Amino acid sequence: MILTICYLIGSVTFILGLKMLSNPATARKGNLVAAAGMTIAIIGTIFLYTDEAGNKLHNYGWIFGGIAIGAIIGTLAAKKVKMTAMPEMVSMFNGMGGACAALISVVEFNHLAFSVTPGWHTILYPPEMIGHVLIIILGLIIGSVSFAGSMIAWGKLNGSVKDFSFKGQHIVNILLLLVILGLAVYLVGWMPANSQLIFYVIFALSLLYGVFFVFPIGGADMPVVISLLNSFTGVAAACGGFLYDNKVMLTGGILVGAAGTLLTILMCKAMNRSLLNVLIGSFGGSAKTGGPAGAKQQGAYKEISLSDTAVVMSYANKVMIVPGYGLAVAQAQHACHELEKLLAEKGVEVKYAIHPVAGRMPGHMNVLLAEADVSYEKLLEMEHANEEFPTTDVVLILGANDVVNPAAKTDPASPIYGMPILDVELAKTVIVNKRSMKPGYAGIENDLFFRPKTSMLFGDAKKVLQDLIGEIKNL
Amino acid sequence: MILTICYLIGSVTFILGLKMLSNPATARKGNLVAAAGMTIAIIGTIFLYTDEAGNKLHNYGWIFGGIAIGAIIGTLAAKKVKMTAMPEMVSMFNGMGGACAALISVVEFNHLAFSVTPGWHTILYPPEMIGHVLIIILGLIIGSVSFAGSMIAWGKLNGSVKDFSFKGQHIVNILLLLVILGLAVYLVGWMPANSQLIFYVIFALSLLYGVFFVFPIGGADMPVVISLLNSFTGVAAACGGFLYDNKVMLTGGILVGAAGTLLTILMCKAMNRSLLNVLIGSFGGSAKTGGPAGAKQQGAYKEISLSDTAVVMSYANKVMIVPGYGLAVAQAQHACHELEKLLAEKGVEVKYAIHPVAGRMPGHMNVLLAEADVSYEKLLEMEHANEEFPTTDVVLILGANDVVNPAAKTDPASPIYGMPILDVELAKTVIVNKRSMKPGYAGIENDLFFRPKTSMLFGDAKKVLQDLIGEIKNL
Amino acid sequence: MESFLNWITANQQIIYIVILMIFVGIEVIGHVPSVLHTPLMSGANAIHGVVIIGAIIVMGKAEHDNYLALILGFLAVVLGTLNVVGGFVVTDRMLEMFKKKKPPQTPPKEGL
Amino acid sequence: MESFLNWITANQQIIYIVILMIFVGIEVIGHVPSVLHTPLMSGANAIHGVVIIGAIIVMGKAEHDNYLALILGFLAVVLGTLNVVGGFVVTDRMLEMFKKKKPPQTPPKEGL
Ligand SMILES: NC(=O)c1ccc[n+]([C@@H]2O[C@H](COP(=O)([O-])OP(=O)(O)OC[C@H]3O[C@@H](n4cnc5c(N)ncnc54)[C@H](OP(=O)(O)O)[C@@H]3O)[C@@H](O)[C@H]2O)c1
Ligand SMILES: NC(=O)c1ccc[n+]([C@@H]2O[C@H](COP(=O)([O-])OP(=O)(O)OC[C@H]3O[C@@H](n4cnc5c(N)ncnc54)[C@H](OP(=O)(O)O)[C@@H]3O)[C@@H](O)[C@H]2O)c1
Repeated sequence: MILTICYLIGSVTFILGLKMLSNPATARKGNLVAAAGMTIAIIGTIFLYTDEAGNKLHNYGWIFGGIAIGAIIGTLAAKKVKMTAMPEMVSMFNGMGGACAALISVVEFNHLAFSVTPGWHTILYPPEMIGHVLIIILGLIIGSVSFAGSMIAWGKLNGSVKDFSFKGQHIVNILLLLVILGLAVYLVGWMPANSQLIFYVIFALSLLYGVFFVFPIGGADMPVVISLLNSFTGVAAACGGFLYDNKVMLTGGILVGAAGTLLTILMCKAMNRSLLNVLIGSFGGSAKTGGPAGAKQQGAYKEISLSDTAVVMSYANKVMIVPGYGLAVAQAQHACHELEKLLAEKGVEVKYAIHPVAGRMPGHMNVLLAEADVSYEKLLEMEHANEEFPTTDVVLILGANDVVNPAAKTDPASPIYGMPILDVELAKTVIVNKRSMKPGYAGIENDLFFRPKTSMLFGDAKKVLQDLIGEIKNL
Repeated sequence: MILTICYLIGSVTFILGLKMLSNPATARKGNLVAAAGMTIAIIGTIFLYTDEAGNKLHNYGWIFGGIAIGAIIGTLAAKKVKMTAMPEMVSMFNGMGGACAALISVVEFNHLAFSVTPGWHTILYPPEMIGHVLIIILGLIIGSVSFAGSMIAWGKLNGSVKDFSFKGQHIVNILLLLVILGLAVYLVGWMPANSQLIFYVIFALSLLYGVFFVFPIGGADMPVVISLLNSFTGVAAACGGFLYDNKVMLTGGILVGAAGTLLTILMCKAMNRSLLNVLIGSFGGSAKTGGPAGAKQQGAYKEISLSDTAVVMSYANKVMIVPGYGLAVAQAQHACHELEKLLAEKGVEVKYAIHPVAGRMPGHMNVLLAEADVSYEKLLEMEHANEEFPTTDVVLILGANDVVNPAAKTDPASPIYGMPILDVELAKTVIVNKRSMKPGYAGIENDLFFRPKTSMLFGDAKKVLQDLIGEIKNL
Repeated sequence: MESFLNWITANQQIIYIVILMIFVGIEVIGHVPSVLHTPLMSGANAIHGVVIIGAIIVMGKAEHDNYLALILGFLAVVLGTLNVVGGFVVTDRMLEMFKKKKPPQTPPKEGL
Repeated sequence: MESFLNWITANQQIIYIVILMIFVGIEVIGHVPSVLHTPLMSGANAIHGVVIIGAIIVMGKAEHDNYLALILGFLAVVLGTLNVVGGFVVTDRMLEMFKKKKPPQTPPKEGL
C-alpha cells in the first residue's frame, strides 16, 4: 500500500532531519525535512489507513477539527512565546505528546475491556491480547509520567511552581514506582476482574509519580529534565507503534528515545555533571544555595560607583561583556545592546564572551542576545574570548557567576571543578554586576569577587545598565 | 528459538565491532568483538538451524571438514603473509567471500530448476518463486564480479597481472554490464525453457565483467578498488540473507555494503580524488606515467655523492626521514631502521615524517616501519612533522615523490592540487633518494627536485641505504 | 522462558528495527555542538509528536455512540497536533536566531 | 506497479531493517582517521564472511546423492571460512602493529 511508503518516507526524514539538526549549517533545513515527513505520514494516515477488515477511518469531522484547533493554538503559542521562554514551551509541547500517548492507552484499554455490570467490576479481555495489554499499560505509565513531569517542569521554569522537597522523598519516589510496576504486572499477568479500576489507579499513580519525580529537582536543572522527559515521550510514542504495528510511530519514537537519552547525557556533560547527580539534585536545589556557602570565605571586596564605571568604560579601548543567567532574569538584553552601541559610538571596541553553559539552557545567551538584535559577529565563543582577554581593558560581568569562577580551575573539591571557564582575570579590570554577594547556580562562593582586579557594581542588571547608559551619555 | 538470539547477538557485535574498529584506541578489541559474534552465529547455525519443516542440518562431516580446511589455510595464510603484502591478502579473502556467495546461488538455482530432459533445456521453476530467483541471480552476479575483480586486484598487487587496457574499454564494460542485466531480467521475467543455460551464461559473463572492470585501473589504485569490491561482497552476502530470511547475513552484509561504500569514498578523498576518477582511471594508469609529464620542465638538478651524504647526516643535529612508496618497493625498511639507530648512536635526533597517503594503502608507512620495529614515538603525523621541519637540518626522502610535491600547493592545474603535503623545504637541506627522475604515482613532474636546497641521491633505496650505513661507519 | 523465546522469534524483525533505530539515534547526534542542544531537543520533541498518528487512528475508528472514545480521541488529536505543530514551529524560531551564523565552524560531515 | 506496492507492504520490515542498517553503516564509520582505513577495510571484509552461514545451510541441506550440491556446498564452506578466519586474523595482525600507539589523539567518542 502507498501508506507503507508514506511511513517509510516519514521514518527516513526523521533520521535525516535529526542528523541535519545536529549540524549548525543544516539545522534549520533539518527541522523542515522532519516536518515534511511528518506531514506526509499524517495525511497518509488520514486518507489511506485501513484496519484489518479493510475499513477506512471515519469521524473525519472530529479529526480535522482536532487538527485545526491544535495547529492554530500550537502555531500561535510557538510564535508568540518570548525567546527566553522557549524551554517552557518545549516542556509544554512535550507534555502534550505524553498526554496524547496516555489518552490513546485509555481508549484502547476500554476497547479491550467489556463492562459487564456497571461500576468498576468484572472486566475481562481476551487472554491472547496479553501483549497488547502490556504495551497499552506501558504507554499509559510512560505517557502519564512524561505529561505530569513536563507540566511541573513548565511551572518551575515560568516560576509558578516552587522547588519543593521533603526528607526521604527519593525513597517515596522509588516506592511509588514499585507500586505502579507491581500493579501493572498484576493487571497484565492475572487479569483480575476489577481490571479497569486497577488501570485507572495506575493512571493516577503515574501522574503522581511524574509530579514527585520532577518536584525535588532544582528549577535550573529543568532543561536536562525536559530532555529526559522528551525521550520518555519518545518511548511512549513507540509503544503506540507496537500497538498499531505502525512503523513510523515505532521508529520515530525509538529514534527520539535513543537520541533524547544521549542528548540528556551530553547536556549533563557540558555542565560537568552526571545525570544521576542532576536527578537526585546533589546541588542546584535552591534550598541549598542560601545555606552554608555564603558564609565560607567572606573576604573583603571593593565596590565601584556607577559614575566611575561609566568613566572607566568610556575611556577603554576594548570592553568585553560577559553575560550570564542574571542578565536573562533581569531581561536586560536590550539595555545591554544599547550600552554596547553607545560605547561603539564612542570608539570603544565592544564584544561579548559567551560561555557554553551560561544561563539555564544551552545556547541561552545566544538566544537572549539575538532577541536584542546583537550581531552574531560580536559573540565570541569561550576559546576565542579567552584569547582576547589579555588585550582587554574592561570586562563587564552581567549576572554571570559560575562561568567565571576560578575555583573550577584551582579547587579540586569544588563541585564545578574541571569545567572550563572564562578567564576574565587576564584582562586589566573586572567589573561585576549582580544584586548581592549570593552565589549562583552551583551554590558556591566565587573567589573572583575578592580579587584585587575586581570591583562589584551591585543592583538589578536592567536598572544598572539603564543608569549606566544615562551616566555615559552625560559624560 | 535460541538461534534468533544468536543471530541478534551476531548483528549487534558486527555493528559494535565496526564502530570500535574506527577508533584507534579500541580497534583491536573491535575486531575481536566482531569475530566473537561471528563464531556465535556460525556455531548457532550448525547446531540449531532447522528448515521450515523442522529438519536439522545434516552432512556434519562435510561441514566440519570444510570449516577445518578453511580455518587452517586461512590462519596460516594470514599469519605467514608479509606485512606489506596484506592488501593482497585482503583482496584474496574478499574474493573467497564473493565466490562463496556465487556458489550458494548456483546450488540454490539448481534446487529450483528441474531438469526434465538431459542437457540445458526445459528448466522450469515454480512461478511464485520469482522473488527467490531474482535474489539468487543478484547474488550470483555480484558475487562473481567481486570474486573475479578481487582476483585481478590480487594479481596486480603481487605483480603477476600487468595493467592492461584498450581503447573503448569503458564502453565495452558498460555494454557487457547491460547484457548481463538484460539476460537476468529475461531469465527472471520470462522464465524461458533454457533457464539453466542462461544462468550459466550470466555466471560466465559476470566473471568476465569482474575481470574487465578491474583490468584498466592502475595497480596503485587497488586499495580503493578492493574496498569497493569489499562492499560488493557485502551486498552479495545480504542477498543470501534475503534468500534464507536470515537476519544476521542480511544485516552483516548490508552493514559492510554501506560502510564499505563510504570507506571507499573516504579513501578517495584522502588522496584528493573522486571515486569516478579512480574507476575510469584518469590518472594513475601506468600507461600514462611515462608520457608527456617527464618532458615538461627539465631544469637543472644537483646530485650528491654517498660520502657527502654520510658526512652531512652524521654532523646534523636533527634528521627527518620521509618514507614513500619507493621504500616499500625496495623493501628497505630494515636498512632504514638500521641507519636511524646508527645516527642516533652518533647523537643525531632522527624522526620519520609520515604522510597519510604515502605508499599505496592508507597506513602503508606505519605498517612498513612497524615491521622493521621502528618505535611508534619516532613517527610524526603530517601536521607535527610540518611543525618540526623548520628546526630540521637534513630531510632524507626515501622513495617518496607526490607527497612532497609543492605543485599541490602552488599549481591549481596539477591533478594533486589541494592535497596537503609535507613541507620539506622548511628544513635546511633536502636529500632525495630515488632511482631516476621519473615521476611517481600521479605521473607529474616534481619541482622540488630542481630547487636549490635539494640534492638527488640516485639508486635503489635498499642499496643506497646499505652503502650509506657503510660510509657512516667508516667515517 | 520458552514463551519469551517464542516471542523473540515471532517479533524478531521488530526487535531488529528497534535495536538498529537505537544505534541510529545515538550515532546521528553523537557530534552535536553544545549550542545546538536546545534546538535539537526541541526538534526531537516535535518528532515524537508522531504519536498523533495513533490518536488519529483511535479517533477514526471510534463508533458513533462511544462518547468516551470520541471525546478522549478528539482530545488526543488536539494534544498530538499541539506537540507536532508547536514543536516544529518553535524549533524553527530558535534556529532562525542562528541564521546570522557564519559558515559552520565544524567541517561539513561526510556521508549523508 | 501494483505488485511492487504489494511487495513493499509484504516486506516492509525487511526494508526498514535494510535502510536502518545503511544508516548505521554510514554513521558508524563516519569519523575514522585515515590511518585506520586499511584495518577497517579488512575488518569489514571479515564481517561479510558471514555469507558462510549460507554455505553451511546449503551444505547441511544437500541430499546425499546430489553431488553437485555437495561439492559446491563444500567448496563454498571452505571459501567462506577462508574469508572469515583469514579476514579476522589478518585484521588482528594489522592492528597489532598499532599497539605501541600512544593514547588516542581523537577524544573518546560519546555514546557506544
Ligand atoms: N546553560 C545550561 O544549559 C545550563 C542548564 C542548567 C544549569 N546550568 C548552570 O547554570 C550556571 C550558569 O552560570 P551563570 O554564570 O550564567 O549563572 P549563575 O552562576 O547561576 O549566576 C547568576 C548570577 O546572576 C545574579 N543575578 C540574578 N538575578 C540578577 C539580576 N536581576 N540582576 C543582576 N544579577 C542577577 C545572581 O547573583 P545575585 O543573586 O547576587 O544577583 C547569580 O549569582 C552554571 O553553573 C551552569 O552549569 C546551565
Ligand atoms: N596511501 C594510499 O592509500 C594510496 C593509495 C593509492 C594511491 N596513493 C597515491 O600514491 C602516492 C603516494 O606518494 P609517494 O610519495 O609515497 O609515492 P610516489 O609519488 O608514487 O613516488 C614514489 C617514488 O618512489 C620511487 N621509487 C620507486 N622504486 C624505488 C626504489 N626501489 N628505490 C628508490 N626509489 C624508488 C619512484 O621514483 P623512481 O622511479 O625514479 O625511483 C617514485 O617517484 C600519492 O599520489 C597517493 O595519492 C596512495
